[in-house]
Amino acid sequence: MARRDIINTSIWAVKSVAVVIAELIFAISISFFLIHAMPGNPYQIILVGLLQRGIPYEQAKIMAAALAGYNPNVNPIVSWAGYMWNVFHGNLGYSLIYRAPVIKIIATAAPWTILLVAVSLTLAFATGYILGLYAASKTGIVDALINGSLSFFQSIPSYVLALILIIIFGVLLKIAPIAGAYSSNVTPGFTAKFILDVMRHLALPLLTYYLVIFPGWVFGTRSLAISITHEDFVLVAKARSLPEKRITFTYIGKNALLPQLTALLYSYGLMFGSSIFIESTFAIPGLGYVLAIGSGSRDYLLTIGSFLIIIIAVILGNFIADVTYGLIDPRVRGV
Amino acid sequence: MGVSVPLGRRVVNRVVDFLHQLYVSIVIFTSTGQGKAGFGLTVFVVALALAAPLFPYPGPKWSNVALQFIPPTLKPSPWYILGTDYLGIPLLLDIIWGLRYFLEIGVIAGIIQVSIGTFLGLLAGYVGGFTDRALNFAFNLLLTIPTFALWLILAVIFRSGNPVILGFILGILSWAGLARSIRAAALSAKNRDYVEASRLLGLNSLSIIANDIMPAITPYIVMNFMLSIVGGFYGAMGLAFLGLIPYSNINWGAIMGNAFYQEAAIFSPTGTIPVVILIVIQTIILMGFVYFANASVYVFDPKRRREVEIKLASRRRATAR
Amino acid sequence: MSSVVLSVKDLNVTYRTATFDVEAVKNVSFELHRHEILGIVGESGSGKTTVALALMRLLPNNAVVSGKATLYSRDGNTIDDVLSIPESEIRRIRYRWGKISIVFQGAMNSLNPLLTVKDHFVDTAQAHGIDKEEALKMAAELLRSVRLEPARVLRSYPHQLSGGMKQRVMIALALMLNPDIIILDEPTTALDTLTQRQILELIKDLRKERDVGIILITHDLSVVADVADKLLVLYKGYVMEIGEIFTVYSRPYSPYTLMLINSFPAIGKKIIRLKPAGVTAKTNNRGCPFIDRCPFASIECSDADMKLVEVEPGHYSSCIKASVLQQQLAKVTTSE
Amino acid sequence: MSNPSQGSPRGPAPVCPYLQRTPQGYVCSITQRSVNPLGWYCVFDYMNCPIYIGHLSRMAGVKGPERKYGEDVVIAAEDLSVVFKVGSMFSKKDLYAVDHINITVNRSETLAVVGESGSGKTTLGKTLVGLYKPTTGRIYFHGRDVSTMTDEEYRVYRLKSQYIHQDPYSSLNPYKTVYDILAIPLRANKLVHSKAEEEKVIFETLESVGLNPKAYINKYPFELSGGERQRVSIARALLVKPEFVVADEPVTMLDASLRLEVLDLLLSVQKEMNLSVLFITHDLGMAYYMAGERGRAAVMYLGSIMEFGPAKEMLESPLHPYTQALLSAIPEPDPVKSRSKKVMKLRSLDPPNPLRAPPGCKFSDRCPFAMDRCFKERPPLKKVGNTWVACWLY
Repeated sequence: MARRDIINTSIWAVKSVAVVIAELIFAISISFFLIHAMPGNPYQIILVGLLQRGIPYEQAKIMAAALAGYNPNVNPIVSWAGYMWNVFHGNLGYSLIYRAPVIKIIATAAPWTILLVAVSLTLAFATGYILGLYAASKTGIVDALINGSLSFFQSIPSYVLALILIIIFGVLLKIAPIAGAYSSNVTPGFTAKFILDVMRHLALPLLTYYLVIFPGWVFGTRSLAISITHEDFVLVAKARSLPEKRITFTYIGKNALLPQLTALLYSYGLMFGSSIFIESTFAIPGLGYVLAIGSGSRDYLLTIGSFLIIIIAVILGNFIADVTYGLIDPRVRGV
Repeated sequence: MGVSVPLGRRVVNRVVDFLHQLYVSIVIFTSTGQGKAGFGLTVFVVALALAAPLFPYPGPKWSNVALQFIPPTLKPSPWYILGTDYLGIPLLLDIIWGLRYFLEIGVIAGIIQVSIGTFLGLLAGYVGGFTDRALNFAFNLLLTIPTFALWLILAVIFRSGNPVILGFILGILSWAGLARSIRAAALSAKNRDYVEASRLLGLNSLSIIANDIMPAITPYIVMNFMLSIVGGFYGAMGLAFLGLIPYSNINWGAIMGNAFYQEAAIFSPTGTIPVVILIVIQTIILMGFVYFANASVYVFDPKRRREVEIKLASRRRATAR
Repeated sequence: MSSVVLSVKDLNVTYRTATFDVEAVKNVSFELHRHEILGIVGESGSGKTTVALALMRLLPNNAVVSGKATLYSRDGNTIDDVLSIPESEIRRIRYRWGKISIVFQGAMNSLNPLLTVKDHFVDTAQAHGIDKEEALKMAAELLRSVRLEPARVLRSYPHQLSGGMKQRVMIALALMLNPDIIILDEPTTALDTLTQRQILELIKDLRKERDVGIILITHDLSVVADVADKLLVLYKGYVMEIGEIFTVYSRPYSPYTLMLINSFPAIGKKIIRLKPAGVTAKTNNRGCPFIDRCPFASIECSDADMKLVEVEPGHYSSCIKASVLQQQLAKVTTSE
Repeated sequence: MSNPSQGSPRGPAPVCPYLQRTPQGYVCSITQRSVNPLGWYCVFDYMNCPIYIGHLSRMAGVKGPERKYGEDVVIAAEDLSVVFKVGSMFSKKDLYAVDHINITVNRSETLAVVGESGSGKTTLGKTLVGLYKPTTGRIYFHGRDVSTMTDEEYRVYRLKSQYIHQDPYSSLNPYKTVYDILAIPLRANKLVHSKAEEEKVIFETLESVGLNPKAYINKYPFELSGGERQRVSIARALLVKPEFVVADEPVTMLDASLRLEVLDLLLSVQKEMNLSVLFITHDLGMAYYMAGERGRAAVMYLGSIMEFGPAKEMLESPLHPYTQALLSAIPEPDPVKSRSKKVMKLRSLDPPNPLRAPPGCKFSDRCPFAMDRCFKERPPLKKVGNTWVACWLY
């Protein structure tokens, strides 16, 4: 690439990283603010707990600050910086109900959510994209089918959908387990039996996630592909009698892929939003479940810790989608 | 029209004209299948919610443990036509008062969301320059936060099921999406030649925004207002379903949550009936709102309005002959 | 072998929409010879692009096409009716781009923004069974013939090229498989004056160097005047007049052509002011479409059957008052 | 490209004491003519009313508004340039859309500005009506420097100079009927006092542009053809009785047969209201048609004026090589004439990138007569006969 292109691309890369850092700082500040806004002051509760165990006041104060991840009795700026430092070092405070540092609980919970979100999102994105491209060339009944299903799924909250699936598959057909990430009699480990059991348990939650977002992707890709089909370069491609497959994927598809990637940017937020419901309904111990349990039992540090991790995941997701967008569209890189 | 028209007549003209425009809008709404369903359902739901006080409030005096989760019957009185909930209170009353409760949340959230979103979106789109870049960055920043998770945490802080508070929180949290689409619409409208022409003709920014930019963004506002009502339903039911706000039987989420978590009633045939009824009703109502939102876009399109006016005029001429 | 490369007889195209049918093209007939440039002039809505799309078999599926178009290919075999042979046959003989190719208006958006120019050439070549190296060699030679520097242009993306350069890339691409006919639909409209002149010069060189028939479609009579040999004037789907460019300009036999010639504030030429005769057409869409704006219109015009009549050798007009027009025109020019 | 609209540091405006309110409306107590007040000033004669001008200077204690140019120069630009910041965040470059231009437009004259896209002709037009703020140089309206005008004077300047856009499909608000499009500016500038008067003005203006009011006032823009839309946008510009109008390629987007009608309309309106018009086009033939026998034309290239003088001479004996190239490039409807024209063989086909314009004469990299001096030094405008030309050949 010409020297000028390299400069522009690196400027663009630096800009994207800067945006991510700004977003991270913003997210951490929000959670810092939330902790202080909580009615019951977590730091106080931990301090009292330590004092009851007979630890002298001075030492207890320091330990409480370390455990809680923030120190309310210094001026706000120092406390904020301290909190920021702790977060970067993984100290998100101490969970009262689990009696363990928040980061450890989240470390065990996060994989479940990420597994669910990643698998269902990639599946929905891929199938939605392919079906959307295919549907773009068809009219009539396909229109009605897609519009109908889209508004149906748009008007159903994820937990209601979960209930419906539980009733159908769990209660009536009894073919899929309706709760828990794996059955109790199976020992967790990297064995085929365990993996198979986990997959059986995750079937319904995955289906719920998938049905919540799949119609959106089909509809989005289809309307995009239809508008691109009217562009001149598609007509010229047909005029050059390029093979149908090439036109559909490289000409229409590739140009449709770009805006869909930006749509991917904002669907992360939605996904993590519904994780709270789906994981709670199916009792999958993911981030959403931990957040719901935490807020239910007023364990603020755990709640806000998991909330912060969710935002960080969303920010990283956005960054990845932003980078792939730049790699595909030369104009964004400023070439 | 030679002599200047007296004030009275002008007001009457204005009202007649408004009613005519309203009638044209209704015709456009009901021109498509989706539009008919959406408009009909929305009007019915709003009317029912407003008329809720005519029905008895499903308070504790109705609760009767003996009639817990009974299937629909007319036995004790017609109110029990849809059966009862966990406390034995007739489901029909829960539903009607529930409608009012959710609409209250949705409308309050909608008003706040639309006012903040429109104001900031217009400010960013119309003013441009540094303010635009700063505000746009803020919008994208807010969009990275999953609104429902934050709403859940704030609900815990306030720990109350009061619709005004829930509506207020939802409104404050979810205006970023609308602000971004209004900014885009305002930006595209602003660069059109007719806005430049208005500026040349000495029109101040206020009248330019009112006459040239607002018509282009009104469809977004109406659409988002409707979707925020749907959001209100989602959120409030969800909070109750997870048991994070104090139990109140008019919140359908609470009933469903109860049937699912506490009573495991969902597994006994009698328990599933109220849950299924609630699911069906809630789906129909929300689909109504979504159809209404989708159909509302065409109401503001001058082409559609002209087509309908021509059709009405020709029908009027036909009946007149 | 006769020099005719394409003959079109009574081409009719109607677009079926939910509410009503739009008759875009009504019994258009013409012939195109080798090394000849046929200029088709028509305002917006005259159906000129529909004619091009019909010949390229690219009309949307709600278009109903009738009539006959015969292609006499340079390699000997003749396709007796291009409009009716099935799509599979079209693919087999590689009709599109192999026999006939097209360059669309202004070419602003004719290239896929995410592919480089090189990809476009390779795409086209591979679709027609030419391998990559061969394609790149041809591409370089074609780009030089349109006065573009291959090394830089092949590597760049469409948004890095100016309007004029994109137009020339499209012309090179259209020439790639040495088709019998090239259609240029408004090639110069979105370009500014100097670049427009360069493209027209390029089209003239094309006609000399290559054994190809060129159809040049435009709304601007002066673009055709400079380049075309024959002129076909279209108005609301009807052919108003066909003939050699010089005879049509000096002795127009259709009031519409006269008005077109007149509507150019050309330098130092007297403008003949003609007011419409104010005759209104009957409601059904028979008769001459130009009746409401025609200065020489009369009642009979509303029943005219718009058939092409030979008013002079090789010069046809569909105006029933064509002969009358000449005397009246002479009267108008001398009196003023 | 940011759009720095005109902001002017000025104090509050004194009041014209000679405006008297009578039942029929405002009357100028000196000339007894009924006038249409614009806020505190009568719209028509503000700039030329001798009584008012003299009074203003005495009352406001301001040294009388000295007038730079003669009485008949309506608008003038002195060493005017407009620079836009272009490029990504870090590699900002200056784009000289308008590059140190001097131009004057006299009363009821049509000055044609000819140039290709990217020549800066539209930016020049928009700066003269106050849409863009000049980066260097000054604009004079009736001899008064715009940047030192009082708020009221400035408002009258903006109102008395209007602009007709090129694209008929984006110059009218799609959500308003023709009546509203015309009524809103009238009401905003308080040019009418009752609904009846408003309707009378709108009906008259529509008739003056050849549109039958009854048929058009309730129509939306999407129901109008390109030609009708251009007429409505001309009517809108005439509503406020302007003195100076910039017409930016008003007919390029229209079908050939409609062009003459709109051009003739512009010419008749210009005579009727003795407007001064800056007619922007890329077609020298149209420039001559509008400028007329005695009219002047200016040829612009990459922001600078290459040739400026009587349009007729410029067509018959163009001096600057670029004008010659333009002339030979303009397609002629007459096949005989257009094929006899010799074609200028330019050294490079494509216009240079405006950001990297050649150092010396801007046309040097394409000009077949370029001498080495042309590459180093930029030629100033020199008077040759009664045409100004910027070329080292003279």
